[in-house]
Amino acid sequence: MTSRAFIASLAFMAATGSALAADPIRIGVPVGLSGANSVVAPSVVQSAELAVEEINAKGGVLGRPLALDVADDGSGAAGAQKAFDALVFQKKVNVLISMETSAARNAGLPIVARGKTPFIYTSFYEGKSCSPYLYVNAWVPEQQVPPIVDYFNKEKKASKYFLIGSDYAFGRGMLAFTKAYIEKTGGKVLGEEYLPMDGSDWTSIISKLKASGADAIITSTAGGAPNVTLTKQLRAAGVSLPYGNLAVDEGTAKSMGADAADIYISASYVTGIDSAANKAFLAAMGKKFGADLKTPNDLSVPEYEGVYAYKAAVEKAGGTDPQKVLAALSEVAVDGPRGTIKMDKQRHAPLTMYLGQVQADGSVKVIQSFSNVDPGAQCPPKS
Amino acid sequence: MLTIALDAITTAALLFIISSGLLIVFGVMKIINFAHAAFVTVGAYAALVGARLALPWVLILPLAFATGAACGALTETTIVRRLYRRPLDAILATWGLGTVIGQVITLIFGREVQFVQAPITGTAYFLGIDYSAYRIAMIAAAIIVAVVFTGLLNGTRLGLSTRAVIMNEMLAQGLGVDSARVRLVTFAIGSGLAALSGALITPLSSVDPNMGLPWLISAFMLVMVSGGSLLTLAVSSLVLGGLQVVVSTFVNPILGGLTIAICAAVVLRIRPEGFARA
Amino acid sequence: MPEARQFGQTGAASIDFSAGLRITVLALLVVGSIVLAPLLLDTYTTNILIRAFFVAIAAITVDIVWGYCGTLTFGQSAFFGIGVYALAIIFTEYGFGSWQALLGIATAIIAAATVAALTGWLSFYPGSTPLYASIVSLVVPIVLVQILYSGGTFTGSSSGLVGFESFDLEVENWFRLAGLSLAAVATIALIIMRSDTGRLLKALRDNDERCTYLGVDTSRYRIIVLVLTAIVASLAGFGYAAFGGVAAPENASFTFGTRLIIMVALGGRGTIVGAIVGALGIEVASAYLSGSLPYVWELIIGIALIAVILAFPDGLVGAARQLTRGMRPPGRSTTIMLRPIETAAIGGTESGTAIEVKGVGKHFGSLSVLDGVEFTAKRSELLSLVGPNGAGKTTLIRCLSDGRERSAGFVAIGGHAIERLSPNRVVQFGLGRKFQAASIFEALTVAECLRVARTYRARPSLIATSTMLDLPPAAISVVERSGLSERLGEEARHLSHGLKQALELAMVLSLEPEVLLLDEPTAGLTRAERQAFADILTSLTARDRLCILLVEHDLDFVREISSRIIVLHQGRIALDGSVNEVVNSALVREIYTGQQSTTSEAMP
Amino acid sequence: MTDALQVDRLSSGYGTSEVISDVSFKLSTSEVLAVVGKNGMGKTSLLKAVLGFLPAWQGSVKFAGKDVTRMPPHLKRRLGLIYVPQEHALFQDLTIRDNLRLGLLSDGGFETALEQVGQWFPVLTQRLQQRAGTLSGGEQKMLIVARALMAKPAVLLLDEVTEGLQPSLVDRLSDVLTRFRQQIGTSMIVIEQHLPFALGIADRYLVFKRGEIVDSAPVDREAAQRIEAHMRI
Repeated sequence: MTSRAFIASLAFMAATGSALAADPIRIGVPVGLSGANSVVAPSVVQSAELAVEEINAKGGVLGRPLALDVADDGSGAAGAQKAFDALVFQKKVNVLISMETSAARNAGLPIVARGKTPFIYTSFYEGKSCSPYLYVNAWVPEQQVPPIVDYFNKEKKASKYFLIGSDYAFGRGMLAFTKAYIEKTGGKVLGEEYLPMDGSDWTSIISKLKASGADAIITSTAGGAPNVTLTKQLRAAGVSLPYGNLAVDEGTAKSMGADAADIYISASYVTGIDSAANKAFLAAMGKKFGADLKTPNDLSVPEYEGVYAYKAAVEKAGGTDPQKVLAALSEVAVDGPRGTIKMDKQRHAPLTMYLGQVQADGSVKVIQSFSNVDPGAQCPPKS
Repeated sequence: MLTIALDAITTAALLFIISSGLLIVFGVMKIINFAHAAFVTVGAYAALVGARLALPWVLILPLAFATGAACGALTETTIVRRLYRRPLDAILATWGLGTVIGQVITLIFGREVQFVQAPITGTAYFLGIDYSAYRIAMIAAAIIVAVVFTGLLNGTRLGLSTRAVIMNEMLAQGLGVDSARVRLVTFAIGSGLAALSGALITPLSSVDPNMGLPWLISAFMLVMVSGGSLLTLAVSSLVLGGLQVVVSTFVNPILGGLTIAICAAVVLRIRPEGFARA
Repeated sequence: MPEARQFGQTGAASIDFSAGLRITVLALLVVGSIVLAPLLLDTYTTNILIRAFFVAIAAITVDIVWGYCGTLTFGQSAFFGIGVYALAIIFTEYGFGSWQALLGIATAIIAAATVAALTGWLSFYPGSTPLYASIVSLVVPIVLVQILYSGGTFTGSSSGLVGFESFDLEVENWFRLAGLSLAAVATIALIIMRSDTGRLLKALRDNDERCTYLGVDTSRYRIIVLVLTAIVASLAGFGYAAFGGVAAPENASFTFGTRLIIMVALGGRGTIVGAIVGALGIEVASAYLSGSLPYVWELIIGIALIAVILAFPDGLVGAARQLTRGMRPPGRSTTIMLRPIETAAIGGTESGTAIEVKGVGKHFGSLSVLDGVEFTAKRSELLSLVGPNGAGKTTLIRCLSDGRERSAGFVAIGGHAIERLSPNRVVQFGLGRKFQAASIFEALTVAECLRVARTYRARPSLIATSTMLDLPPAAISVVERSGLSERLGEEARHLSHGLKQALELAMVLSLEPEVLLLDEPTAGLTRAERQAFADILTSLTARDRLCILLVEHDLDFVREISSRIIVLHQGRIALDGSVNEVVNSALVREIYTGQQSTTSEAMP
Repeated sequence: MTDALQVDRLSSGYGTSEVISDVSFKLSTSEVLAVVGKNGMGKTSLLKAVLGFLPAWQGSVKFAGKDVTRMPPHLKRRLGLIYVPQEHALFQDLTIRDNLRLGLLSDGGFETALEQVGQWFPVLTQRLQQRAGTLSGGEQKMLIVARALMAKPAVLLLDEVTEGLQPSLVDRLSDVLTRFRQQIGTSMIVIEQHLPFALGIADRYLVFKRGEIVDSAPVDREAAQRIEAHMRI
């Protein structure tokens, strides 16, 4: 249960904190413990806890321990303003490392700027969020969409696409890019439909889809409920076209059971990545959280790596001075479960992307991988 | 074309099922139960638990109804009973109750989106097109709900007493009807219906602590427009639900989502008694 | 200038003085603490409070619309949101600058006012219900948020707008700005709500029908209030966004609207102070608690709301007041001077037709309650309308005072055809209607009730609570004879039944009507009260030359005072004649006693 | 023997206005009591106070010796105290059948009761499925009375049942009531404008004026004159 797990973690942090003498480097994690993100948030907190524990066990950063401050941003702007205020001005954290909704992130940026605090954003998003204080180590459309579309074009001989999304920034942002990319690669988009974020009745859209004669679907809904309702209703309506889902994560796919089978996802992390680093990471997570373990996913792993990225930057900068750390963040590279990651492309990072297919048992089978996909020009310097 | 018709009818069916509980409560006590959404959610979780216990659907539905009815009875005796003279405050109090129930559910079941497998899956070949079998089943469900409760209201002694209280409470009391009990039972039945509808929509939607909320406004509007009878509710559901589908199909689903609310407000402005025959 | 007569405790002046002193001191304290506080508070608390201040302003507008005017509104958040986005969109599109700022403010005001006017027109019309108004207020934010979501980059959709340059103030000064704005808004609100206009708003809430029959266009007032509060809320939003540098759909959402209501409900509706307490309390508490225990926090709010609604509907402030009631000096003890005004000189000899009724009918489907009713009445006539229950007497009264009631026929009051006009317009033709059950404003004092009754003759002040009560002589005489003059400062709800009846009569007379409709005014009065009432009515016809139409069961009373009697039976006029004609008619005895007219000769 | 109904120093009213002041009277078993007086004198309020629709400010109401002053109306009905209101006494939108069904506490024995009604007012039982609202004024009155009688009440309170009835119906009503009383032994309080009817069936009368009893006596040859005196315009 979220809040209990979270309180426990606080207690734990306190313990490790006191283990080392010097005053700790504080890491703020504003995250959606309640609201839309509350399903995935616990896994994010867990991976942050693991990273901090590992680092402290090895003597911390420049001899100082790391301490976590988690705050609920309610997955929205108002909550985020409170959370960022609390972390930046009350807890006086040295850095913010978190996965959040775009609304929450945007609400936080002005506060981060006023507090001159570095902010490592570890959630995939619709792209083009730029602030001198903001670094992103997760994917943007330019990195996620091409694998699916290319695969559908080539393997499924798809050319007529139907796009369905939730009516919010991520949904519209992703599909706008997808549409452009499909048309660039010679495909056609027969329909692009949105339902309000809290909408749960996709009937009329599905009817349109069935009428359209499309030969592939790509969806980008809000995580959780809308994603599930759409998938279930697609299945109930007997839609069995190639189905690329830009918003489903492994955990949700697993819990959805049979309905999720054959969904194609494109991610920078799947548990099935066959690398020593990933295996070690999964083992450590399993050891630390046992039964309470939330399946690590494309949102929680970047958090884990974000903490290490900050460690590297501080060590390079020889201290926690914000400006120096910000400069260093673009230069340090971190080896993690997702491979080697360096946020050197306009404060975004090239990533290895994996095209996966959900199996009947809900597990994700990696079909193809594309190494070092470039994020493209997210924040071109203003001329 | 036929698809649109089916979409319209099945949508209307769902709306009808979900609003009927709210309507019955409003019809008898002129109270808007904003905890309705929460009761819908309760029903869905009841179904979830039932499914986990591997109960058959013929047992899951009664279970959901019973759970909802129990919550309703408790609510009436502890909260609503004191607010009959303050209908606007009743809206607030039940809204508060709604959040409480939502949070309690969260604390017990967690925030995670959960799932209930549909008893009927896949599509049915219907009038020459493949259509979601479960949605078609919903039409039947709506008709059953309508028939059962119309029957209950017109066929039974309780129904008679209830109608008597609706029409003229003082006279009914004079004839020995215990109106307090009628209100209690009605509220329980209304809440039970809400829960039942919650259980019925789970196969189409996900189960999460706020799943009921998106339905609340539409249900509320439909009840206002229908002005208090199951028949007019059916009419409003068909008209406005149909309109929603049409707008969703030919304009866009976002506007479609607003159709019911806006149309209802306008209809009531022009014709305060809504679809009810004056 | 007729001399003014003074009632109520003297020495009230000194109380006024001390009150004035108290207020000045209080004001200084508030301003002082707002200016100094940021020096003591840490940045975090300061930021929290700045937002809380803006939210509190929005909460105040909710309190005015709901607490004072009685419309439960979920919609104020929409206006707040309009302000937020007015700033965000304009600064994003055109960058930051002085003219952009002005444009932003202008947009915020105009947009909010327009939406509010539209909402008001939809919500408030003759015969609209509070519930309907709530429904509309529910739709507004939902629609607005949906528009914001689908607005693409223009509105920033779900992510909202961010990164626009905004006013560059020190946090401390933001605190002072927000704090002082809140203080200002609160003060103005308090002044207006305590002024004569404020009383009028309370009157609307308590008894809309009575207001309508006092010639007040209640819908218009409600719409005006909505527009003004919308503008204030919008400006609050403007400030909120200017400080936060973010615009998000949830600033306009129905959820936020509900949150505002909860703040007011917890703090105490209808007190302004309560709104502030609630808003600051919840905002600050949530800032400290919700971060660490998200679900429990929501749970607490929900439970608190239910508890407050059930246990103390007046919220914390209300509860506090009840506790301290004993300690505070007895309320509203201002001196009130009754001052007779020159009534529009009633032509000495002219005896115009006051009421003209031709072929009036009222049908419900096939059933007809009134049919072909026809009569005229002159000035200084006292015309009694008698007949058994269900004869249609009250229905006839309704048809005379509300143009929309009758299904057939013609009615003119003071020579003006009432067409299909609503009661407040008919009243302006010189009609006054007194209801059967005394219809007054329970929560207002006697003096306030009378002042509200003057609204359409004398526009009430926005600021002052005037101590002069200008009334037509007729009203004053009722006030004095009935002994109300001794209890002007008392809340009407504490009056006896008889005094309530007298008060309502005085209120109706304050309209300076030419035609007076009285529906069973003596029901439940004591013998003495009845006598007093009879005298008043007679002098009204004799001295003030009113035309009175009296519905009455008590035939003794009728015989005593009428100059003419109309007998209504089964919706038709059965008899229309002098007192003696009617009293001795066999027909009447039959109608009343079901007795054949055999014994009628036996009458003395 | 205990009185069917015993009202002792009862005061009641609406809001702040007292419409029943310190009223006391007894109704013994199978007695019929006529309450007369002009409109607006509180006769109806008296019945409402007895039934508990109006709160009793002071005094008590005893039913067959049992204090029922604070008992809610629906329980009094279950004890056999039945009220026939003057206005809104019908469920206009319900069928005649349903209106009659509401006369009994349960549907058990409805059919037999229905036969009884058939004997009193055949016109009703011929049109059971018709909406009550479609009946003529007179027929509606019959329905109201029938609904009350079929429950075989111990005490029956009739408020202006003859209002708007043509003489023939009034007579019909009066002998139905008289016969019924002989068969069942029901006590009745009859509020009436229609003196001949009231005095025709009553053993005793009360004159009610401004919430007080101003005269009470057995019905005899001079009763009419004495009441005239009070009623005189």
